[in-house]
Amino acid sequence: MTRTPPTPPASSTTEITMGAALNQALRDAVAEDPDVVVYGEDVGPLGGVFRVTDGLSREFGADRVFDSPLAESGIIGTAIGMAMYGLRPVVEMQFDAFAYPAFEQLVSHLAKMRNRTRGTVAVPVVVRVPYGGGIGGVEHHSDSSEAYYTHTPGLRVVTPGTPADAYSMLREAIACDDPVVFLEPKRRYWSREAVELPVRTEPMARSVVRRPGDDVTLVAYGPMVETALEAAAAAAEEGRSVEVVDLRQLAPWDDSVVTASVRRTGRAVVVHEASVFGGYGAEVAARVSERCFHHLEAPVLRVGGLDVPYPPPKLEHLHLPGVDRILAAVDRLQWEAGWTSASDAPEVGA
Amino acid sequence: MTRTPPTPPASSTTEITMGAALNQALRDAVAEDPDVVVYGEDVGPLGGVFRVTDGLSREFGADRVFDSPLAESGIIGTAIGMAMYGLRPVVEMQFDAFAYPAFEQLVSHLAKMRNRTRGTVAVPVVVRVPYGGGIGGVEHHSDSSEAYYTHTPGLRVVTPGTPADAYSMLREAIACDDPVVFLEPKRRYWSREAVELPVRTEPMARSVVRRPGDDVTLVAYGPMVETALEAAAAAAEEGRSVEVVDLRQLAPWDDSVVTASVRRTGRAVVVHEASVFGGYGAEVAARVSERCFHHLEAPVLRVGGLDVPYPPPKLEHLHLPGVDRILAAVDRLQWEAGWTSASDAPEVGA
Amino acid sequence: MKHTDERNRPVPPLPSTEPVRLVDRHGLRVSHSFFTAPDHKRLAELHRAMVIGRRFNRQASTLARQGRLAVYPSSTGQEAAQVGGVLALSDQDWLFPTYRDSVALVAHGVDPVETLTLFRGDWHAGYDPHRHRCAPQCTPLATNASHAVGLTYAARRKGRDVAALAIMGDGATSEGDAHEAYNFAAVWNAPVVFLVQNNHWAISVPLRTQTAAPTLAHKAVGYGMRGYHVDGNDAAAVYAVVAHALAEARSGAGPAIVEALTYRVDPHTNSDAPQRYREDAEVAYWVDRDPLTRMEALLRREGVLGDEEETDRILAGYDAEAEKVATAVRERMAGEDELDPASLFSDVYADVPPLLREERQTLVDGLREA
Amino acid sequence: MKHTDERNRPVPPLPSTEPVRLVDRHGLRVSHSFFTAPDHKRLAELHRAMVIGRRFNRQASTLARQGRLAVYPSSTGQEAAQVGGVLALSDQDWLFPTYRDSVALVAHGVDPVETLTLFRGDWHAGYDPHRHRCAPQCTPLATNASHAVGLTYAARRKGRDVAALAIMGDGATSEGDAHEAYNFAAVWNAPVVFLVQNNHWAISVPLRTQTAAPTLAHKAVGYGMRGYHVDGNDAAAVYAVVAHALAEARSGAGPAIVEALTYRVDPHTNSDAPQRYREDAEVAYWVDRDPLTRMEALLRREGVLGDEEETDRILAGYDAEAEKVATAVRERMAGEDELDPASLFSDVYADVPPLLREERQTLVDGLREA
Ligand SMILES: Cc1ncc(C[n+]2csc(CCOP(=O)(O)OP(=O)(O)O)c2C)c(N)n1
Ligand SMILES: Cc1ncc(C[n+]2csc(CCOP(=O)(O)OP(=O)(O)O)c2C)c(N)n1
Ligand SMILES: [Mg+2]
Ligand SMILES: [Mg+2]
Repeated sequence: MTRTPPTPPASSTTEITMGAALNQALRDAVAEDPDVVVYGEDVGPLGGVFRVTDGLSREFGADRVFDSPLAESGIIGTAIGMAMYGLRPVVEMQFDAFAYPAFEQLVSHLAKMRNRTRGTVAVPVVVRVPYGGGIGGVEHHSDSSEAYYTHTPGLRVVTPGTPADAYSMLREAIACDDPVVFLEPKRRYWSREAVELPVRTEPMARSVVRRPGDDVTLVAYGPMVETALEAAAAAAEEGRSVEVVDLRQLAPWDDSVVTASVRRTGRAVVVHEASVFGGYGAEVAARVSERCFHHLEAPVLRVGGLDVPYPPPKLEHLHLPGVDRILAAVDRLQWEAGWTSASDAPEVGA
Repeated sequence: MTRTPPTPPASSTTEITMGAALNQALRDAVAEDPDVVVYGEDVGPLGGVFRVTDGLSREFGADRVFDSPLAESGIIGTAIGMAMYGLRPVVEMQFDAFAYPAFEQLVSHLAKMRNRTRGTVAVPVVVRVPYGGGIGGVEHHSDSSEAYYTHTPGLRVVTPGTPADAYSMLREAIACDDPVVFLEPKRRYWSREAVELPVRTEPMARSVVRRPGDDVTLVAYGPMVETALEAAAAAAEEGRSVEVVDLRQLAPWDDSVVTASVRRTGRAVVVHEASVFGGYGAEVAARVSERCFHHLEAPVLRVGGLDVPYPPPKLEHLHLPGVDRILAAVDRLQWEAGWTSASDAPEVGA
Repeated sequence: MKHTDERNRPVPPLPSTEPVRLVDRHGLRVSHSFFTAPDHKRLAELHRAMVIGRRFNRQASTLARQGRLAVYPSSTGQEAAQVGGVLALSDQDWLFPTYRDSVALVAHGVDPVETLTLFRGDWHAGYDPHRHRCAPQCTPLATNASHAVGLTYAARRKGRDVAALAIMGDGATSEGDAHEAYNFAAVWNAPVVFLVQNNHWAISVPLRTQTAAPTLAHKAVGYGMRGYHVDGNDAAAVYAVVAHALAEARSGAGPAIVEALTYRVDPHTNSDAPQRYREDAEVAYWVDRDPLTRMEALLRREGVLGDEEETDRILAGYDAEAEKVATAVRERMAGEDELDPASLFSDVYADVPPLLREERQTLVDGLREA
Repeated sequence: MKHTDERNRPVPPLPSTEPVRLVDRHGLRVSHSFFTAPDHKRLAELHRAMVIGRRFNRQASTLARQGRLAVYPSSTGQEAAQVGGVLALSDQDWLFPTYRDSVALVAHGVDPVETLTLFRGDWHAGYDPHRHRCAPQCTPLATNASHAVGLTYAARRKGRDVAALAIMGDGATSEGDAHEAYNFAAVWNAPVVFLVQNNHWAISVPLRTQTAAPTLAHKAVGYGMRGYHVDGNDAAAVYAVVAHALAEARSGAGPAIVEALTYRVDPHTNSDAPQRYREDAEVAYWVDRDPLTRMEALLRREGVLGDEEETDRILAGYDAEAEKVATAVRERMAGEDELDPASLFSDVYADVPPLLREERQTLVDGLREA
């Protein structure tokens, strides 16, 4: 449904940040499809509090990129109405906890409109949500809310882990006829990659192996992809071959890449920032445990946030999974014989 | 913190419905503690759309039990304020999808107030939420939203499966200093049990074995407890001994009863109405798979709703897990040797 | 240089606390300083649609009592508000109804049976929203209002002259979503008329528990919108006010709230128990102000439809039409629609993802075995 | 017999579009038909609190620039609105502030260092809300407003005469939660004054994108509330209006919205880039209307603090006090507080459930190893 011919690619051979990749994706989408509009709180002249929409309102005018009243439910609700009449709104929730006021519109309308109308009304809305912590934000600025959305059939929930994916997946999300909750790992806005834009990576529905390995599968997404890769590199030094899978599209999830990997490695650790209890990792662990049962050498472990409200900045390092905790979990994967059930240890904070 | 002496028990030796048990629990709580107030939409003269508050406003006056404006976020928000000044509000969300407008107040305030204030401000609010399907309700009237709440640290999430528990757990919830999301399995409002009120069952934080068995553990809660018991009875006729555990408090979850059971039986099926993907069952399955790893004879299976928006009344029977689907899952628990990974079958809708 | 504290926003005219009324309960015309009743042809159309609507409400309520609908929220007594609002729409305009607005849907041209699909439990929305320029009936209160704002915004961007009528109840005005939609509409100058059917009850909750506002139309002031307070049992008045508000909105004067003062004569739905919360006398008071009675009296007194004989004939024709609608509904509701279980999975996403393909297979296999 | 359509709700008086002003920007008194400025003692107190507030804002902004606070949302330019509102509270009343309202907190008696705990990142709320009758600083916009309504409701049930001041910004009035809180307050006749600090910007979003209302005070009309529109840089006017609204609310006349027209002179927070969205001239316009300058001019002109010498002495005393506050903040911020990792788990629930005990153990063990 991208109806106009692509504009000449804005080429860039230097390193680019994830924020800049997202910005370019929006710029290209707005330029190519007159039905794309970008709006939300502070996305106009300010360019968003993370500058992801920097320069867009100047370039395309307030007709295409604009600030709206400060009301998240109204933002999602109006976006639904726009989509019903053929626009492709890309809206921003400033921080993920500030998407909660829109929860009813997201769950009861955005997710269900196509289904309720037997497919006659599509609502191709992209909801950009900067999510996760690690930026020293005060309370309510660092939630990881993916589990709320991934349990909601009808929403496509995706999250990029690299600048190239950020560009490609955002373009794909905007072109997609489903509503997409596009989770942007805010602490990675400044992560860099050498990539020439426009770039088209694997379709977002597919998980990808970011680093091949033989001994254990690390399953990560969004902000944790980088951390998982660091952990894999550190493990390699200790002689352990760690495969890292980047999930990319969390829902609906195609588990084939992960299950194939785990059937090969026999071990898996799932990593995310969100609190472990009831987190997205539970789905991954449950599904992998079931589908790879006879291949597992050890229980699937989860490494994630503590089961407490997101801590204040000075304590967030204790909450967020880092390389150490991932490696500790890998170490617990029963590499030696002699494991007994008595040693059942909690998997959190490991 | 129940400060007044108990009123003479309203005794009843006949069978009582879950709805009546809840009603009596509210009546006794309001009678005993002057700080308890009950409010929400239609809970006054009408007695709630399910009649759970029947007669209360007449008996105690509009001072204690009353209708409020139609605004769920306002209801939770005012309840938080009341609790900050020493009341114990018990509020009703008319149907669970209608709690979504209050999501921000629930997640960003109710769940976190104690934590934000280092324990100086407790908010003992009980949020009654009739949840689940099976009553032929049109769209938005049959959601199972427990996964949204159980992934939110700070909320205590409980759900009774029997009339006795409904009474006891609601009393305990109201007396509890934590905010409690009290999920009422609406299709079970009319389920009966012979019980004399007031009754005090096990503390709500503990899961209980509803039916002992040796071969497999069925993990259920709320509306599915009854269904799981029916399935266990049917399995018994086929010579299979099924243990049924009723979780009761879903968060924070004490997994000791379930893990002890599964370590003994070696097999487990988790049952709930909510969509399987990212549902609460994922947490149970992931945790049990991890903690009982070396005791498992078969993968932990999940039986739950389809991963689609809740279907219209005429199709809801296809969505909701019934005895057949539970038994089919039990049958898939690799009772014979010769299972191979190639037979990995999807666990949903089994 | 203009600065931030120099405001140039006008205070919108205050709605009068006296509702706009053009026809009184005896069918006598009431003169109004601004609004005039529509012409004879329109009056006849309004009446016809109300007669059909009333009969439809009765038929659907019967079906609900018989268990052939899962539920039915009747709008008996509110026909003028619904019909008056909907007939004021132009061809290209959109309607955003609630669960209460079956009569509005039928007047808008939706197949009566399709308006009942939701309540029968066959599917969520029974009609194609695009074909009828009509959003699905909305249950989560007030959430349809911002959809209307967004839709008209999109239409304007595409150069189409589309206005919208978003309906909500008195209770729904308490929801945050009503506020946000009003505000977006006003800031965006969206051509949306918010028709608030104030039927005095939100299930069992009376208006006084809902608001302390002078009228619900006064809510418009805080958004810089125009608000109109109208006798909702006077179809002529509702029509005139909504048509005016739509014309203004379309011309760029911005959105408006129209509060139509009416009454829900029937229970909230068939499973409600109104005797628990309201008195018969109150219902009687309103039945006495019935929208159909008064319109028929006007038509007869003024010979709008012709002489007495002609009038009788035409009115009998309306009744017959209404009866036909009822019969058709009854008959087409008699059988059971074939519902394909596999269809559960078709429209969750634009395509059917692997997870759902697996589930569909399992379900279909399971059903085949059984 | 009364029926449902007979409304007896009065239309509340409309706020004037001219803000209430008692002292102009040159420090000259302006006469008002209704409101009078507080007495000399109060004027002095207001000024003193503003001087301390201004210095505090400056100090905190410096700390933020130095990276010793994670973030600081300065309220320079808004001191009159905050101080005027808070000093109008009685001893038993509660304050419900936002992240913007550190100056209000300090004026309310909260330890300045404790108001900064949130921004320093040590913990979420730095003070005991019960001790100070002051809710935690609220970040999710407009969500504190309904808390205020509930709290006063509870206090009334317990027979205590407690009113509340709930503060929010102009942007926050667009949120559904503002609407719901206003409405609950009006229906419950709650003694709450909603102080809207209209500083003309919500981060980068100007007021005109936020609302089309004549003034934000006009929002009150739709709830049947009183609304007041006041010069928010005139501490005397803010004090007089809020005190009046609180007294009325306390006496049973219901809640009110007070819109204080002011300006955020500093960036939204230290990480904002206001040059992207507003002009220096606009800032200059408002600096010219500074709340402290005008109050000092008044105090001097009228000899409120005594003769010139005495005035100089007292004003120098205020400055010295402010300097002491700043120094104390600086010094107490210099070290690092000992933060106990185990405390992460203590106040999630009333007790520490098994799951959290396990996690705590793992965390503590892990830290010991490291
Ligand atoms: C967000 C939300 N909360 C609660 C409900 C349950 N509910 C359905 S209708 C209704 C009353 C609505 O009253 P009103 O808006 O006056 O419309 P009416 O039914 O009178 O037409 C309620 C509370 C709902 N549908 N949506
Ligand atoms: C629900 C919610 N949405 C978005 C935000 C992000 N945010 C923080 S402050 C702010 C602007 C608020 O403006 P206003 O209410 O005018 O207060 P001011 O900052 O000007 O004092 C925004 C959008 C938030 N805190 N809460
Ligand atoms: Mg109503
Ligand atoms: Mg502001």
